[in-house]
Amino acid sequence: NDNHEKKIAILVSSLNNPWFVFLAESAAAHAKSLGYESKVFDSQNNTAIEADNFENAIASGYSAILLNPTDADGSVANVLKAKNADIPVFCMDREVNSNEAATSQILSDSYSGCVDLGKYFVKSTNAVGKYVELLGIVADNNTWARSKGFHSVVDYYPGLKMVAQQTADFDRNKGLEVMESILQAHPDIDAVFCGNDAMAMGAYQALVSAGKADKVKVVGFDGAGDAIQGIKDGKILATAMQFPKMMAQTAVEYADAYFNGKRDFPQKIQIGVEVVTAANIDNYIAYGKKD
Amino acid sequence: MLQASRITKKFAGVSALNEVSLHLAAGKVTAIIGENGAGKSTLMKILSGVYSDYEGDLVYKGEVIRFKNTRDAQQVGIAIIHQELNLIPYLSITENLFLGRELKNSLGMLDKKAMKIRAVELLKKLKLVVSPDTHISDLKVGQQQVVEIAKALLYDAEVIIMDEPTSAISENEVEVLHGIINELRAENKAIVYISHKLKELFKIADCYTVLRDGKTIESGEMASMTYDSLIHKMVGRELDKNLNQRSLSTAPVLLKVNDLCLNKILKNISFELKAGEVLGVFGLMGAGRTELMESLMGEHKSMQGAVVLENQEVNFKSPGDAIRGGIVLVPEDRKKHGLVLGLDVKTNISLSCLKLIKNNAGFLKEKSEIALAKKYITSLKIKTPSENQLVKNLSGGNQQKIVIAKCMATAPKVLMLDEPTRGIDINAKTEIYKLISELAAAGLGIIMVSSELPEILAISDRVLVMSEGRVTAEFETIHATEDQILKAAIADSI
Amino acid sequence: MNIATYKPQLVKFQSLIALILLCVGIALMSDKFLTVDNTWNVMRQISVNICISVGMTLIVLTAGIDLSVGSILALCGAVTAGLLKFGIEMPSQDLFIGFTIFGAIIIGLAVGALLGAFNGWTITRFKVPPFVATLAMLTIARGLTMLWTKGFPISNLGENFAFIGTGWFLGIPLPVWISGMVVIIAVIITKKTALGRYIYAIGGNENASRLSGININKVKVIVYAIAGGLAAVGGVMVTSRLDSAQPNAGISYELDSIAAVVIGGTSLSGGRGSIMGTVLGAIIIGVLNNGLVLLNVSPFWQQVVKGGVILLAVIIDKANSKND
Amino acid sequence: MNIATYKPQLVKFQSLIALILLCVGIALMSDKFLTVDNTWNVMRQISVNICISVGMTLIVLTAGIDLSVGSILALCGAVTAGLLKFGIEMPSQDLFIGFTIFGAIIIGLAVGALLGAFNGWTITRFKVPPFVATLAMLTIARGLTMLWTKGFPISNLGENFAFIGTGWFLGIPLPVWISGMVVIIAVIITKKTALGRYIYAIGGNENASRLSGININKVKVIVYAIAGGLAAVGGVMVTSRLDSAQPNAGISYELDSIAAVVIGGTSLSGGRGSIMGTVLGAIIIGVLNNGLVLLNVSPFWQQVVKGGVILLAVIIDKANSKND
Ligand SMILES: Nc1ncnc2c1ncn2[C@@H]1O[C@H](COP(=O)(O)OP(=O)(O)OP(=O)(O)O)[C@@H](O)[C@H]1O
Ligand SMILES: Nc1ncnc2c1ncn2[C@@H]1O[C@H](COP(=O)(O)OP(=O)(O)OP(=O)(O)O)[C@@H](O)[C@H]1O
Ligand SMILES: O[C@@H]1[C@H](O)[C@H](O)CO[C@H]1O
Ligand SMILES: [Mg+2]
Ligand SMILES: [Mg+2]
Repeated sequence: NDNHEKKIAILVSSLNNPWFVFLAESAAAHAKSLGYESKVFDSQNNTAIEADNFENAIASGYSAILLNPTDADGSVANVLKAKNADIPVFCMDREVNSNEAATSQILSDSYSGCVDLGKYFVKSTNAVGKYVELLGIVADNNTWARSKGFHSVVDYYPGLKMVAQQTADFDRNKGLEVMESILQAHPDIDAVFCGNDAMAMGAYQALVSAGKADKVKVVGFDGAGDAIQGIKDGKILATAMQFPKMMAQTAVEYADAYFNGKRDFPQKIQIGVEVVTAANIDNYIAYGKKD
Repeated sequence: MLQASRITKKFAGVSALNEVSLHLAAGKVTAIIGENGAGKSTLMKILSGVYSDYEGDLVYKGEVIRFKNTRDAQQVGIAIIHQELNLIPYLSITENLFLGRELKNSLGMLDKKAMKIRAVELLKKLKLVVSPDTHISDLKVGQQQVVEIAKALLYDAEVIIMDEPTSAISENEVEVLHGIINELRAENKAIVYISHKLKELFKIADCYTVLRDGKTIESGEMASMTYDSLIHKMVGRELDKNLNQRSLSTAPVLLKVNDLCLNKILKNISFELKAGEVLGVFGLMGAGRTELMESLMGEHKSMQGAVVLENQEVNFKSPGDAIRGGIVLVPEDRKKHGLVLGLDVKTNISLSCLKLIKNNAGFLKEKSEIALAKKYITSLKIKTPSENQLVKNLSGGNQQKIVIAKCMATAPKVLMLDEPTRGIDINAKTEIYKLISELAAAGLGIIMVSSELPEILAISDRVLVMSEGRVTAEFETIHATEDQILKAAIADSI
Repeated sequence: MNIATYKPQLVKFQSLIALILLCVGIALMSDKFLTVDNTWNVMRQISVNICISVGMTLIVLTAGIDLSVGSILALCGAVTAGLLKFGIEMPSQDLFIGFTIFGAIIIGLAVGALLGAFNGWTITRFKVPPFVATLAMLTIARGLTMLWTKGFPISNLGENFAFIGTGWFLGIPLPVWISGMVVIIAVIITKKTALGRYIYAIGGNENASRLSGININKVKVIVYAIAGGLAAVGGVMVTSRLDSAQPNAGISYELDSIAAVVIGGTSLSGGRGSIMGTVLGAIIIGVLNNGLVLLNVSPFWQQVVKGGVILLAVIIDKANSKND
Repeated sequence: MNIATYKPQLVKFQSLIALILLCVGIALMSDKFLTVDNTWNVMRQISVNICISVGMTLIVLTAGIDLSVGSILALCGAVTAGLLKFGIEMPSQDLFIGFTIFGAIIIGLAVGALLGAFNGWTITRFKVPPFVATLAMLTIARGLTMLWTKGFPISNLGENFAFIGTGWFLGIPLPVWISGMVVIIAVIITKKTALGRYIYAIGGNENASRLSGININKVKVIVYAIAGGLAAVGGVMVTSRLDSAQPNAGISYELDSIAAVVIGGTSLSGGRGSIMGTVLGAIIIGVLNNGLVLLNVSPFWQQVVKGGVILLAVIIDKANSKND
């Protein structure tokens, strides 16, 4: 076994978000357990920096790239660069819009996850009430995948009225501040849908300050530790669990298989996103299922 | 050639000019005379297009004109040497000379060669021996002033205004400048000459106009004037010229400097200063006087030698140390080193002695501060609308007085003044001399650097002459002659 | 003469005009704006920026700048949260040190002041331009935050700690008390103490200040340390409000805070400006953020409108102060 | 006098020392660093920053600053990409205008220059401090980018367009050609033209420059327009390289570019500095980023090390130039 001669590059879109830190660490840990040296590259949410990272990774002789792309379209050119250098690329969590570029893509299906979340939202609100949506970074694909998945269900119910749609940049502090201001304009809302758990936690805190925490249902996305705890404590209504660890491990295993000669990988596999609520919370921990 | 009639100019709260009229004739040098703050510079700024909002008319070659900006004035042939240096510190001499009127080649690119050639010519004419590639920031103030003069001479202007062109230069350069003015006069240019060195005026001016408090007092032929009548018109009363007589024989030595060296600039300087004594330090430009003052202030870490103050060796590491130790300096360049121009009068005066106006809790007492400021405004006759006026709005001479006030407020034992009367009117000068004498009489030791020999002779008890970083002679003033001093000041004589 | 005397008051008045126009505009469009609740809301939201911007004002008055405030905020928040939650464990020594809320905060603030002082030290000792020195610190402190938190938030810090950011006292939110105190102290420093005088003097003319006997280096180190400490205060407040120290807290806060300083009329070249101006600047930005959400302006348009209003506010300000 | 004359050369020499030390250090630790491939790699990576930083240098020389370059880059990239891909449709007029690559780029650059000129206009006409004017533009241009792209990237712009960012010519990557040309033109402007002279003069002493008859406002508007245009050039290059216009492109590029300017020895207070210094500064930053990756430094430590090295580079620089 000559694993120690192969190095794996792990490129994540951003390390300024614990979710991606977890994804990267899971990949690095699994690579290590299989005997590979690996290195994490931070693309800082910037496709151009991702391009630099690709070049640098290629130049420094990495044998495979595990990619969490900054952008579905923008990253295609980067992936192709690796392909041309005969380096396999395995996408994690987010996809690139090309069927020829990456060797395989192991994806989290934000859209269908939010469809499920939307259904649960409708059920638990009995399809009536006013709600607020907090969007993530507006230039991020996931922001819109989630928003659209959610609305693809919820918009069928005229009883559910969205009174405000604002961005809080996937950030807990902005979630808090934006929610505080929204509550001034709409003190009588019934629910909040947030594009990730950080914003959900921030929104929840705004509701606490306003004394409305028990009247307003908060829904997030990610399965972050704070949200899992929040569901246990009855603070958060629901979140959508993604499985970063599973995606990362699968990607590492694919790379391992690639090194061992395998070439026929599924172009895409979707790792399901599961709705987590008080009813099934005991099956989950932060960013995954209880073993 | 150029006529100003009934010009009125107001600044926020101050009326700088009030129906002032002025007539400039071709082939004549017109002196504008007046105390600090009389409005001389303001009038010149109007003539040269700096200020375009004023009342009254300018008539140039028979036509009423109003310049929108300095470029307009330049284009019709009015050049000005501003009182305050207006040079770009990080550009070279050549670059400054041609600023805004660069020579270009056929490609529209700068013709650096041609410009350099002209610059060399001009510098030669003005006897400034530095490379035209030297950055302005590397020049001494005096040299910068020569560059300003060169700038005004670069193009054939019809009217050339010189607002205190000699305030920072030494006798030799003044001679050169006067030579050039004589040439210009011969070429039938109209020249305005402003200076507080009245002797110069008698030498070079044909006509005069006296301003006082923003009003025209009188105009006439210089030949018909005497020194005293001029001063009388300027000040509006007789000058009090009595200087205190002091006797120093018994006074203790206050400051003793032994073998002070600084890099290659100062070489083994030793001297003593007694309490109550005024020590004049004379030298030509670049003799090292400024460096000596700065070294005593703790500004130069690489200084060597011993400084003994009141029988105790002191080792000042910073001006703060020096001030606490009782030595204070009125620096040569008030704008750069003396004042915080954007702050008001009272703040500048109290800056070095805030501990005097603190209450027990450590807070500054506004009342004490105002009182302090008022005290000096009165005693130094500082012309300012109030202690709250920003220093940058004061006339140059009054700014200088603020620096002196700041230094005095620290109650020093040794007061050093580097060219303290630069740009100061005759009246204020006399006041400052008086002040120096009073301070000396009160037991202070005073070191006064000056490039004006008469001034040195008038008020110092002893004269130290420096040349190329060395002390070349020391005289009791009463035994000194101008000749001896000058001889010692010239480098080659060592 | 009168005008000269009354100038300081006039200047404040001008920023006020912009603020009042803004408030009137928003109030006309939303009846939720001018309510007591919303006022406290805005005040609470800007209290972090006010703390940071007060420190920034002092620095800018000396003609410096501090880009590291956001990172220092994050690091100090994380340090406080980490000490509070986990204490310090040294398994090799079999040692565990727990921290009270007070202790954890004090250490957080000390770290902030220290990093600030370090900024001041590199700037004065090695003559590194403040922009570069604090840019380096921006990166360093963010890296340290990541290392300390390992990239994950430190949450659930307990109700008592959360009280700092969420509690009320005498009908006023605690963060408003804190930022209010900071402002009062800073106003006193700038107006009534020698330190304040020196800050203005250094910014106005550093050479003249040194010759006047001011210890420039000392003043600068103090000022940068104060700014670091105030960023840490902001860090503690944010952490407490969110009940969580976020490793990415404070990103780009330096821009918000410099904006508050400059909108408030303090000149970036130093020597001119005031704490109260900065407070007005911060309020203008806070009101704007709040108003845009209240009016449910779409996120895309929000940025365009926000930029436009800031520009207008400053233009109004300038137009009114043209006379001097 | 000799010292004065030789100063400019010395200054460049100092930044070079820092760069050489850095390169030697990295080369000792990684044999991949000093390869031809990696050199082009680094050069291509910094070419966008070089374009932006050249414009920034001109602005900083006038004692201004431009925070909006990153947003302008994003907007102009998006405008070019949008025109190229979709043209302009006006359904109401039954009108469709298609664009060639050349046409789309020209309009992209024009938009950049125009927004830059707008910056210059607010700064000169209304005396808005550059920091605020361009901060407002930072927000406005980002908002406009969002509105134009609706928040989505514009991708697949065709091979010919992609060639600009990815192609080679005479063995040198095209972006390096482009940034090289920009640098050469800028050096000529600063050294050989009256405009360049005025830029230095204004930054050195604005008042004296006005008294010398220089039309300050005109020069400033031109300079800000150039900077906007160069940001647009960067936008076109990034867009072409990624074959996609990203709505969030260029975020925080202003910091990188000001860092290059200042590390390169240009004073933020204006009047002193050089284009070549900035190029050195950009190379130092680029080499650092590249080296940290080659040396396998972990991302969190990278930030700490990066900050530390930048600080050191500037300290070395200052230590060597202390004599003047
Ligand atoms: N920008 C300004 N704002 C307010 N007041 C001003 C301004 N410029 C000049 N003044 C005032 O106008 C008056 C005339 O000043 P000016 O500079 O013309 O005097 P001056 O005769 O040149 O004096 P000096 O001999 O000291 O140079 C003074 O009282 C001065 O304080
Ligand atoms: N920054 C500098 N670098 C090199 N030499 C300098 C520098 N500053 C001053 N010198 C030299 O030091 C000497 C003394 O200068 P200094 O300014 O002390 O002269 P001064 O007697 O005060 O003349 P001035 O009338 O110009 O003030 C001169 O020979 C000058 O050239
Ligand atoms: O899943 C991740 C996280 O939810 C993050 O908060 C935003 O980007 C997504 O890809
Ligand atoms: Mg004058
Ligand atoms: Mg001197």
